[in-house]
Amino acid sequence: MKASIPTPLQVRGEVISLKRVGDYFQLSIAAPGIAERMKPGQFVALAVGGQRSSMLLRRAFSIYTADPRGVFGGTVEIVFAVQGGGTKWLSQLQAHSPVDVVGPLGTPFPIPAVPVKALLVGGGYGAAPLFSLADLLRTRGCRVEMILGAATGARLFGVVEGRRAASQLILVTEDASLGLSGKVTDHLDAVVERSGTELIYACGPMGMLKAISFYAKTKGIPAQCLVEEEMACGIGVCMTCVLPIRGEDGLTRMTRACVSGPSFDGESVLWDSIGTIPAGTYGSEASS
Amino acid sequence: MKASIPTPLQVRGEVISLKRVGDYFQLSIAAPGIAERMKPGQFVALAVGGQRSSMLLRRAFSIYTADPRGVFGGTVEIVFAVQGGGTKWLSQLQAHSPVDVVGPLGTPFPIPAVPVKALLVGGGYGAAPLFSLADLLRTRGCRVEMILGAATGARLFGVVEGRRAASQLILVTEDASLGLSGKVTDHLDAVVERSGTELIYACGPMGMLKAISFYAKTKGIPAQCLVEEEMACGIGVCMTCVLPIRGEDGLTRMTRACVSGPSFDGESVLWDSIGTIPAGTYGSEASS
Amino acid sequence: MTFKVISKHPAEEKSNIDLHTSLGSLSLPYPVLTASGCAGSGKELSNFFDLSKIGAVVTKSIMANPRSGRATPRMAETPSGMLNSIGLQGPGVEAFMNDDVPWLSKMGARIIVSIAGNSVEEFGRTAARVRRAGAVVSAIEINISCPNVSNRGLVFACAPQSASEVVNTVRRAVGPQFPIFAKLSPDVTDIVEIARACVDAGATGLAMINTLLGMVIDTKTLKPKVAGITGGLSGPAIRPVGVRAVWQVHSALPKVPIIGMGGIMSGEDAFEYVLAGASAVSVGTASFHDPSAAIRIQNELNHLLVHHGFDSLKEAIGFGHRQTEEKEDRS
Amino acid sequence: MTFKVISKHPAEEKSNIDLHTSLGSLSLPYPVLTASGCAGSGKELSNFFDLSKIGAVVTKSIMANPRSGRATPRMAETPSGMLNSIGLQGPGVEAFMNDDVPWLSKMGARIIVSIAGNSVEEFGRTAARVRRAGAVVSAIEINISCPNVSNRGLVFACAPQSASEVVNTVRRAVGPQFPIFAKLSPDVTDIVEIARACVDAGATGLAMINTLLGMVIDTKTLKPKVAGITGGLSGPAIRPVGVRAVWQVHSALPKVPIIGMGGIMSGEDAFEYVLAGASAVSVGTASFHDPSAAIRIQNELNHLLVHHGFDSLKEAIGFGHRQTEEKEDRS
Ligand SMILES: Cc1cc2nc3c(=O)[nH]c(=O)nc-3n(C[C@H](O)[C@H](O)[C@H](O)COP(=O)(O)OP(=O)(O)OC[C@H]3O[C@@H](n4cnc5c(N)ncnc54)[C@H](O)[C@@H]3O)c2cc1C
Ligand SMILES: Cc1cc2nc3c(=O)[nH]c(=O)nc-3n(C[C@H](O)[C@H](O)[C@H](O)COP(=O)(O)OP(=O)(O)OC[C@H]3O[C@@H](n4cnc5c(N)ncnc54)[C@H](O)[C@@H]3O)c2cc1C
Ligand SMILES: Cc1cc2nc3c(=O)[nH]c(=O)nc-3n(C[C@H](O)[C@H](O)[C@H](O)COP(=O)(O)O)c2cc1C
Ligand SMILES: Cc1cc2nc3c(=O)[nH]c(=O)nc-3n(C[C@H](O)[C@H](O)[C@H](O)COP(=O)(O)O)c2cc1C
Ligand code: FES
Ligand code: FES
Repeated sequence: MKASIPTPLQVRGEVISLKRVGDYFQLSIAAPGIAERMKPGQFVALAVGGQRSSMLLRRAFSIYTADPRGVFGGTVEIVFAVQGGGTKWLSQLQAHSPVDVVGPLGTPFPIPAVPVKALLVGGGYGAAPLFSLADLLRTRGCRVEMILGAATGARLFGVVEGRRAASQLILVTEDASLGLSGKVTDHLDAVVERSGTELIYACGPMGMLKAISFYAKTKGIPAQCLVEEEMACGIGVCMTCVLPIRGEDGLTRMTRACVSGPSFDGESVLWDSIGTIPAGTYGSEASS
Repeated sequence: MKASIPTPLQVRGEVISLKRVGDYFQLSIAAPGIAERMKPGQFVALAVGGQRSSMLLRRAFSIYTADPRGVFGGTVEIVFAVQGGGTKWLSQLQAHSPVDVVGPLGTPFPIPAVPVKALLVGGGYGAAPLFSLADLLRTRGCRVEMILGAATGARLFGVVEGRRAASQLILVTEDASLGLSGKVTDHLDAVVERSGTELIYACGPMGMLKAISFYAKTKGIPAQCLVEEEMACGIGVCMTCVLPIRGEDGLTRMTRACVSGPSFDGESVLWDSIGTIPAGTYGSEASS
Repeated sequence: MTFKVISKHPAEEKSNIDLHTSLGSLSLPYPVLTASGCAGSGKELSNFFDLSKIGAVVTKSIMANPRSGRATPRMAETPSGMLNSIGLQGPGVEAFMNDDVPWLSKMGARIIVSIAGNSVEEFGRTAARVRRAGAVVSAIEINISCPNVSNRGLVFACAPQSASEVVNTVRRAVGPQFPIFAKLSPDVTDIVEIARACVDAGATGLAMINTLLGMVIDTKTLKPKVAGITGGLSGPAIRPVGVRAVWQVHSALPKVPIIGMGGIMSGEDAFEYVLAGASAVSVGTASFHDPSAAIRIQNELNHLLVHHGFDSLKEAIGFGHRQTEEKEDRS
Repeated sequence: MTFKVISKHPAEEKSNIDLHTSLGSLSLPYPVLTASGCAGSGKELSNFFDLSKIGAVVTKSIMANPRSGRATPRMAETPSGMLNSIGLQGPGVEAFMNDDVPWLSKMGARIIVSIAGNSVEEFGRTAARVRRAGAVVSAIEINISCPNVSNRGLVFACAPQSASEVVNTVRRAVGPQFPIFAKLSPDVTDIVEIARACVDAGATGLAMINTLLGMVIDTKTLKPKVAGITGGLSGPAIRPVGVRAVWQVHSALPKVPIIGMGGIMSGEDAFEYVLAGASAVSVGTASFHDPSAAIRIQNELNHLLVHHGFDSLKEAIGFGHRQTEEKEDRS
């Protein structure tokens, strides 16, 4: 299932549009070269705050759509929630503002060699990377179902897009304002059982990813989880974005999410040990 | 000649307009309260760079016009040249952008108690504070002449305004593109002699102020010079903006330009000693 | 106290809590102070807010005699910070006590007088003069980041021995009860060692941090930007260094009251210092950007404390330590 | 050379000058290097520019054995800077020399290997292993900002004695000619003293500065933001401290070559370090913001040197000192 990794570019992009979508913002950027080489599951890293910004680090966002033939050249779209200073600045951009973009970054989602029944699970803005994935999977003959969940309807992203991209779309909100009530994981088993799911892709909060991974393991279904680790560089040079991943050789390594991820086979992630160096990790005191 | 000093305010202002004028920008800001209390010779200090700016210090600008009854409430206007990051940021503001303004700051120009023949000399954007001064002097019965000088015509500010505000306006450019050729100081004596000038006000580069002060001294004419010293706070608390000023008691003190100035009697300034602590300065090693 | 969670019901919040703080024998109704050298003598800031509504005004370090300070330029802006090289300009302790202190007192401000000296003896003399004013002065902050003229200009704050001598001399000059705070420099290998020396020598508590020694070269003139060549770096750029210093000293000397400072621009920043172990905080460079910073920050801190469910400021002091098993080392 | 004025005729400028630099026995065609730990093993940056077109790639500090590094979170953004607490994660010197070095060499990059150790002995062993690779490695940078396990975890860089022992041991391991650079920590009272100790112990030159020890407390969780509690502060926030350190050391030891770093984001910043006395500069955190920062900065530096009328980089090294009568002291 390995995909080849495109070489990233650094591009001075330009805002094409910024619009509110529920609780999120959808930002479209002309960034020639990036859309052309992007594969589903990759992200872009945006410089924030303008020229004399005190915010030094780029912000990472999953690529929502990539259109190599946009009116203004290759265009990428992201979806984001305002959290702190960086996303606040992004939410105040105007058409034609310059945005410095590095991408596409990260290892794309692995794509199965044969057609399978795939289930795509998105929590909140975590839905963003799943639509281009759905499209790709369908061109490979896969059957694609999708569950989108969030706390409220306003935080459910991509409902319209989901109907287009998936053969079946299940919506779940904690406040029951849209679709089923509860968390996505409350409804996972029913969907999997009914559909005969063979492969899961998930993107959303850590808690959700962990629950899905554990569930998938009990079912013997592989689950690809796209994680959000804090990233200082996004390109693999700083070692801030690591998490404990068990390799095929059985050895746990502190592995960079920005280059080896951001999506990992759920079973390889030591979910309970994130934020620690698990005993026996390659190079830990215990192991050496 | 002492004027009372208005209490400064801190105001969240809003850009009304920004336009290019020759090599400068003219920025109009709705800043309620500031226009109302401003007196000629005072300045405002603007925060620059937006919310997460790495530029910590305010930038000082002479008040060009102040209109307490603007359409959007009290309005102040400044004129600036782009120098570094702060002025660059200001030059990219758009109508309705917020700007944080502190002002009015500094001691206003002293105004003579009796009507005199006054000559106002401005170099480059240094002309900005002279027009409201001219207006005030005229209401006090003074005769006002004005010399505006700059390297080039594009750097000559306020030509139209000057014709309105002064009974006679002399223009001087180094490249002779507008008015007389040379520096303002080349033509100073002719004007003073012809007009019987009794008082000079000057604002512009240090070299010009120094030359005018020395000239005025030989003529026995008082010259009020508005200086630009680097200011970290603009409100009198940091002690960065000092220059050596000889007091009426004959003692030289390192004096804050932001509160005791920015305009000083040219004769009191130790022009040649700026950037040093002149021997005998109050509190210097030599004096203690 | 149990683990604090972010309150989910801000509507139900009390809007004010007990902000009172005690620094040894010094009791203050509010925890935010001005930083020495960043509030002049207080007068100018009083245009922007009521000085009696913050904890105290810490005045610019005063020496025995009038001082002209350094030549200009005295400042350079740096990324999220600034460099200053003022050189302790001031009118000398006599004029200061006669002119500035009575005015501040009339305004209802609590006054902490910062003193400096070129020699141990000068510190003692200046402290004694300040003390003579009686209760109008609430405390003395000892700026030991001054060069010791009699020891090759080495800064007092840079060695436990010299720091200790200054503090000890001041203690003897002001008597046993009067609150005195030694202000530490971060430019040392082991700040805990200096802190301990100051406390052992009689300091009521510590103020930290002073500026970091820094330098800017003007790439137009190809010369150092400030006339003093090097200068003191302040502002948010240095906040992580200040928080670390307070954390380390509070870890080592949990009973010693600390006035925390360095780059505090917001209530959140002040809260960081409180969590690290500061019983009060000083606001310096922020006042250049926002003249009413001190009172704004105090209000923001109040809200944050409420928001996190603290009943008083005191509960939050050093709370970060209680949340953490200590395993400090570095990369 | 006479006083340089800003050229008024940029059109007449030569566009390239001699950027070659010599650091003792190490000769480099270009003066900009990557900073250790900020370029990984070089591979990732080669997506963005040709590694052979900068002075050298300084690799992440490598230790004798594989290291997992610290738990996450490992970073916090700070005003104009960042805090990191990586804990020297790496594959160990053997794997590093077998996998990463040959690749870099194939790319035509000059390689400076940064080494670290928990003990003096580990430094020696690791240096010897690096040296065995022969000419493929141009120099060794010794990261002495590591805790010394056998001395209460005290950082080697913090005392002249321990710094000197490490440098001396590495010198013996690599032979008398091989270029070795001791990388200094700014977290010391007297950086000149440490610099001198390193040079006396056999360092070819010095690299400075490493990160400042800092800390951020998360005001949401009320706990330290990075798992290591404290971390290293880097980025433009610390540039004035780095420039000051280079200036002081170059003043005291004008013949000792210095690799300057700390907050270099632009050619102007690099120029500042050169004027302060650096013969080469390293670009660290800037690469996180702009992956091609190193080559961009080198080009910008070139233009600035031309603009100011310098005929070569070498002419500009330490030029700021020649412009200034020295009268250093502080406020
Ligand atoms: C691979 C990847 C994909 C992502 N995709 C999206 C997306 O599609 N939509 C979206 O809204 N967000 C996404 N995020 C999270 C996004 O990067 C953060 O919300 C953003 O960095 C917050 O920046 P801020 O300045 O607003 O917040 P601040 O809290 O001020 O940021 C301070 C620092 O912490 C980092 N940080 C804060 N929160 C996060 C986080 N959740 N994950 C990683 N770093 C963080 C920032 O990058 C910055 O360095 C993604 C993160 C990663 C790693
Ligand atoms: C009382 C007073 C009145 C002024 N009036 C005007 C005016 O009407 N129009 C105008 O264009 N300029 C005026 N100036 C100068 C103006 O403040 C500077 O041009 C501006 O601060 C430059 O900021 P920057 O970020 O673009 O430049 P930078 O060089 O990036 O600024 C860096 C730092 O240096 C300070 N600085 C740089 N140049 C000057 C300078 N010439 N004077 C004082 N501080 C400086 C800045 O405030 C800042 O703190 C005045 C200055 C003073 C003190
Ligand atoms: C312009 C200026 C002048 C200062 N003068 C003094 C002083 O006289 N005495 C003193 O102890 N500290 C002085 N300081 C240091 C501050 O009190 C404070 O310790 C430091 O600036 C860090 O806090 P900040 O980042 O909030 O400014 C001065 C700082 C600045 C910026
Ligand atoms: C994420 C990160 C990792 C670092 N790792 C190392 C290291 O392994 N060895 C070392 O000597 N310095 C290391 N440093 C310090 C840098 O090499 C450099 O000295 C410091 O960051 C200052 O430069 P800068 O401001 O350009 O980043 C690291 C810095 C960062 C930010
Ligand atoms: S974010 Fe820097 S290595 Fe992953
Ligand atoms: S600018 Fe701060 S005192 Fe004048």
